[in-house]
Amino acid sequence: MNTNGTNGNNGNNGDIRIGFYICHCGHNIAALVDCPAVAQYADKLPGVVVSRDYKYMCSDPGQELIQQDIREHKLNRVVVASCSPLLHEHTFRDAVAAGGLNPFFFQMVNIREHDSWVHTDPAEATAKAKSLAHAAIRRVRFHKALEMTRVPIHPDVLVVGGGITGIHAAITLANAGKKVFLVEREPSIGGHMAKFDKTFPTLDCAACILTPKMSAVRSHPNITLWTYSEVVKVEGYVGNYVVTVKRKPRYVNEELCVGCQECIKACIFKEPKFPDEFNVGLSKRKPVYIPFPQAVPQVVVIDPERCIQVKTGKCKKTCLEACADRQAIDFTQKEQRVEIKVGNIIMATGFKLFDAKRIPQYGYGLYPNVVTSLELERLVTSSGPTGGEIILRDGRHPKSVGFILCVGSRDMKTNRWCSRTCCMHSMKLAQLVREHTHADVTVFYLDIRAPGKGCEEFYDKSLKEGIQFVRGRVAEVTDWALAREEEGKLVIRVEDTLAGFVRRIPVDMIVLAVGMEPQADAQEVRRMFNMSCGTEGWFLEKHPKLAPVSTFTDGVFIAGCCQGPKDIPDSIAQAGAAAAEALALIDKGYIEQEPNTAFIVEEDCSGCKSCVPLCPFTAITFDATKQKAQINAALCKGCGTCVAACPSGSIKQNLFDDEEIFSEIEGVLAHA
Amino acid sequence: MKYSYFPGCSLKGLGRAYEESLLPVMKHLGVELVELEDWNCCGATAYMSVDEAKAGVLAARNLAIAEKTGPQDLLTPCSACYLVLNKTKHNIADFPEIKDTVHHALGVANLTYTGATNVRHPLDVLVHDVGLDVIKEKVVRPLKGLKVAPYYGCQLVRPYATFDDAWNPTTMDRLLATLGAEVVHYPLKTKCCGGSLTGTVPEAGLRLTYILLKEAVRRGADVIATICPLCQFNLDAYHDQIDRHWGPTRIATVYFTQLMGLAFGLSPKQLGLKRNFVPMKELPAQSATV
Amino acid sequence: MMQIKRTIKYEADRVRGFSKEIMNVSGCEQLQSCIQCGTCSGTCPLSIYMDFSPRQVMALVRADFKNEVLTSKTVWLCASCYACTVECPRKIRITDIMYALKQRAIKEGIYPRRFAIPILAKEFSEMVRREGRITETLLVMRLFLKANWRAALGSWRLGLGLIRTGRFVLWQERIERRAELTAMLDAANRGNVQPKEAP
Amino acid sequence: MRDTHWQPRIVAFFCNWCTYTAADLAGVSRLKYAPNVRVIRLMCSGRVDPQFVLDALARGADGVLIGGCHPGDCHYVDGNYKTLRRFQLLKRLLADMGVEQVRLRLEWISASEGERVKSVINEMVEQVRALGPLNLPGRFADWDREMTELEANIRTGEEQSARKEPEAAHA
Repeated sequence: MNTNGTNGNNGNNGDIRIGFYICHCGHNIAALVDCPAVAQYADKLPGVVVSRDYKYMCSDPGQELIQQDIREHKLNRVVVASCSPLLHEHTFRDAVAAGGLNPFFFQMVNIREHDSWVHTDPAEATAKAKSLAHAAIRRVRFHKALEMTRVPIHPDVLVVGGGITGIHAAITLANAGKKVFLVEREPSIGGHMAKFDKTFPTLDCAACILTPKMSAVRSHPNITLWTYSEVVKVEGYVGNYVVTVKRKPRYVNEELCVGCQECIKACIFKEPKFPDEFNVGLSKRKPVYIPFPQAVPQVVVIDPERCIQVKTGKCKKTCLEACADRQAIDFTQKEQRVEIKVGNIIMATGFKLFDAKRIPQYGYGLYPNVVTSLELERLVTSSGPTGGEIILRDGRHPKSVGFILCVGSRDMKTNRWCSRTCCMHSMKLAQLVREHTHADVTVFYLDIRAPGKGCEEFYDKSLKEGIQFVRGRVAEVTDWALAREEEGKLVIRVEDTLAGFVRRIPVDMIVLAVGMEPQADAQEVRRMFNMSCGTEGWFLEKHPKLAPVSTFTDGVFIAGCCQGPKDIPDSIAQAGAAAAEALALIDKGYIEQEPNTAFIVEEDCSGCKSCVPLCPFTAITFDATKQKAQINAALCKGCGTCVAACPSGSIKQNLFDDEEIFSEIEGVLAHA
Repeated sequence: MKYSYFPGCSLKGLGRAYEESLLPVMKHLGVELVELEDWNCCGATAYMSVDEAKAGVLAARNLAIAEKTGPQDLLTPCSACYLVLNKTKHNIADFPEIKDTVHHALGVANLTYTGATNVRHPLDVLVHDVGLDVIKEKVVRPLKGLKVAPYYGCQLVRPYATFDDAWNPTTMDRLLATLGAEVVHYPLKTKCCGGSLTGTVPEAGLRLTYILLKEAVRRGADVIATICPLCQFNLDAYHDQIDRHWGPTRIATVYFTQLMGLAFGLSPKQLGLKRNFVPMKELPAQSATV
Repeated sequence: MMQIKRTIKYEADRVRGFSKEIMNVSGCEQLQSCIQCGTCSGTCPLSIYMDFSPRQVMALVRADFKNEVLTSKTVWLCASCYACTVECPRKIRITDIMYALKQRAIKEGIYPRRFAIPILAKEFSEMVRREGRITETLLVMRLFLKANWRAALGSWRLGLGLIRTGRFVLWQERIERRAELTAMLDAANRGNVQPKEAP
Repeated sequence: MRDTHWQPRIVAFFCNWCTYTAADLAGVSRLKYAPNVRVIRLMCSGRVDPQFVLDALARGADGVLIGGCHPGDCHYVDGNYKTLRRFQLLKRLLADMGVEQVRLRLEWISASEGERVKSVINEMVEQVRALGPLNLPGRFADWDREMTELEANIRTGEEQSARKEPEAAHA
């Protein structure tokens, strides 16, 4: 508590001296709210000593104004009417503290998001600003000097998702000496990037840049890697989370398996029979398999849905024989649940690709030579199912290929958003197709979006390599010919909007640039981690500009495509940002929390116990000897439910006490 | 089972074979149809081109008469009528100015509209209310070996139908399979037949008809099954001109109700099959089974 | 000599407020969000005969080029198959916009002359107004007389076929309460802003 | 500033995590809605003491809107369920007092539903406007007056009956 001179007179019984400031926010507020009029109105309210309007209160001179007034006018309360407290409350609290006053002798009035931006009539908006200001001026009188509570932070970090984003975040933290748990749902880390051949706009090999990072995860002493595992429960609170991870049985002891793959050869299924997930079904695998050659960990996995031993217990177990004395295969493995303690969590759960079957007119699933961009990616890759040869389903090489963009993007009937990467991704694939097959390539686009570094240049390169660009959203793909050159081909019908007529373009292969969607279980996941999702289902950042990797829950960060579609460089940048945010908290050692906890006025407590079961955090206990309830401030999260419920009014809440709220109610109704 | 029945002008004129087959088939399945008294033209696409408000009034008169007739759903076999009546229902619900005009005009004739009547197509009713299992029981002459291209046209599935997909509907496919027919993969099933343009701008309209016929033939169909009187007329009546322009594409186009009648063992005469320009070939199994 | 034509448009060629008027028609509001992707033209079975593609019509309406739109054949070639409406990624009811434009063209009497489609629309609505029902064969005969009597001669084979199959109807279908219907349509006239009959 | 014609005044209690954030989003999205609502921020809708609602109405509010997270989404696990329970009781209490149903409204609005903030506020303002002023302070005054009159009547009655027959005096 700051007690210097008269400013230290913080009690209610003393002389209340309020400074009121209204911010123009440039034109954002002043265009609709008559700021000088509000300042004049406030000036006449009881307790107000200074009342001013100013262009930008959050600027240095604005903050300086407050501090100067605190000193000169001996203010002991400050009210600022400006934007949302969720944006700048801490800014002004700091300013008040710098002026020598306890930062909680401050109240903020939201007249931008809740007033000037949402109304149209200047008189009404000004009236609303006055009444909100009036409420704050009444309320601030009851404010008390408080201190931020400090919660120590557990130094370990959990990273959820082992794609390039999660990998980068984990390595960054581990390199800084922090212990990291990296949890991945699939049997290997690598995510979508591991399936790519090359990356735009540099055309460097995806595997060459990703694989070393994957190995680094495996070998880093500070990283505990759990693949084939999922988070199933998150408990605890900021800085001290208790997370339960489900480890699915892979029927192989990860410590013992050396990845020799003898068991795969020995499996009683002589031929691979089941669709291979990594090659998006373009090749087959056995029940015992390694996801892909560079998989990390280099450990086989047994598919319980396909393995005869797991399903029926009646197999010759030739795999066991092949493994011999290493004894890595273990059919007795059961699902495990492991509990870990971490201080921070980074969510890097990625995205899901749009299901092209949802747009039936493009014929995916109907015409075999209509493929998705990811399928083509596997065909182009030298390690892919065709060894890098781009072939049609009948083995022929395509002479003409069409790329349809915005499949499941920018479409109100499926997904409204732009998936951001498909233009560049398609151009990259188009160039590779040209290079591999010399086929005619036509790209059908709505708008080419190439704003990234080196991307416009890449577009230019595509044009120079003879790739045709037709601006128009393809209406349909058909297999009926109306002209001789269309016989036996897939025909694209589209309006060439730049040429101004409808065209029919026959091709051998069609590539659908499918967009990105939130993961199917995004809603369950965000509930588990106490986050929010935007309307479209992506995880919601705390602020779109100022806090892009933070969430509304302290210590939980988001990075990569789980927050919205983005390319590899942006995902990695966010991974680094999230890691840095976590590091900042860890190295500080504590999180500051709003001192909005509840406490009990013992002499008023009747010992009725009605509050005890209400607390979801078990912060309230009953002291049998005193016959009074007690609140553990460290556990209290400040929701105030018990305050509202106490029949004797003996529970109070800092920052949101009854008298503060009542005075606010009175205030908002005092002015029309 | 009971429905109100709005035949529409076509079923009394060019499309009379549709009514001639629909009525006995419905009767055979125990479905009672009550024809609206003094129904008027729905307005079709033509009236909507002239005056939206009056087009709404025209359709709403029928809907009001249907409400007076009874609480049952209103059955209309013509796609244009189906679209216009449903569109009018939507417009009255969505747009106050249309609602006001319609109520005002109905008031002149002491009619009221509350929006209570559902407008349904026989295809929807047969498959979803009567049920394929019931229909299957009635099949005495399965259409074995008959390759049918299911053709839905535009206005039944677009944009108001809720009972099937707008791009790839399958209701008729399932119905035809139940009758024992072989359903040909016919991705043109919701393409436009040309509508009234076959008469007004034949070079444009008939080309669309031609593509439909040509592809049905190419895909090995023996017959095209349709659900709309205008589609049937376009696909059936212009073979002369189409053949002259683009080459021969002889294939018969019949109403799905005619195929149902045949499978139920009703006589072809009773089903209006003689009204086709291009007659349907004899059923392969027909002589064998009976 | 080579014929050349100037196609530049000046501000004076625009009829300010036209786009607003069309977007104010029930169901046409979404036109604002058109991104000119061409799905409508690509899906349209008749766009290949149009002087402006449906996408261009959307652009012209939005930019207030009223005369260009209303004199174009595009709106009249629309067969109301609703493919564009169902497929539009911005949920624009293109078919309804076409109707709004047709109504406007008839109201202002500036549709293309001797073009069969608007004539059909007018003949159709007059027969409905008079009789309450349509008799297709009679309607088509009237249309041929007004639009293109030569075509009628060319269709004699079709007519014979209809007679042979018993589909050639020469008696007019009509409803009983014709006066009631006319009164209702007149009421709609008074109740709303109504177009004067086209010349 | 006060207009000659009456404008409804609605006090809103929004939880910090969902509905208040949604209202911020409505602002950032520049959605336009009726200016008749005054928002008071609380950490959780579970903090809404029934007394807050009664106090707001007693001080002249024409309606009260409570906004919280969707069930299952509460930042404090289940605070909003407790709100729901209190809301049900309050509704009954207000009904007994003759306060119309629509004057008290509970809405679950998540942080992403800025559009919903707009539609709920607009709808509620229109409903309350249609009802007219609640004027609970005025009604209190009326009730007070009635009570005073009643008491006076009883007193005079008692005095009169005390003079006549003591047992027939109760109101």
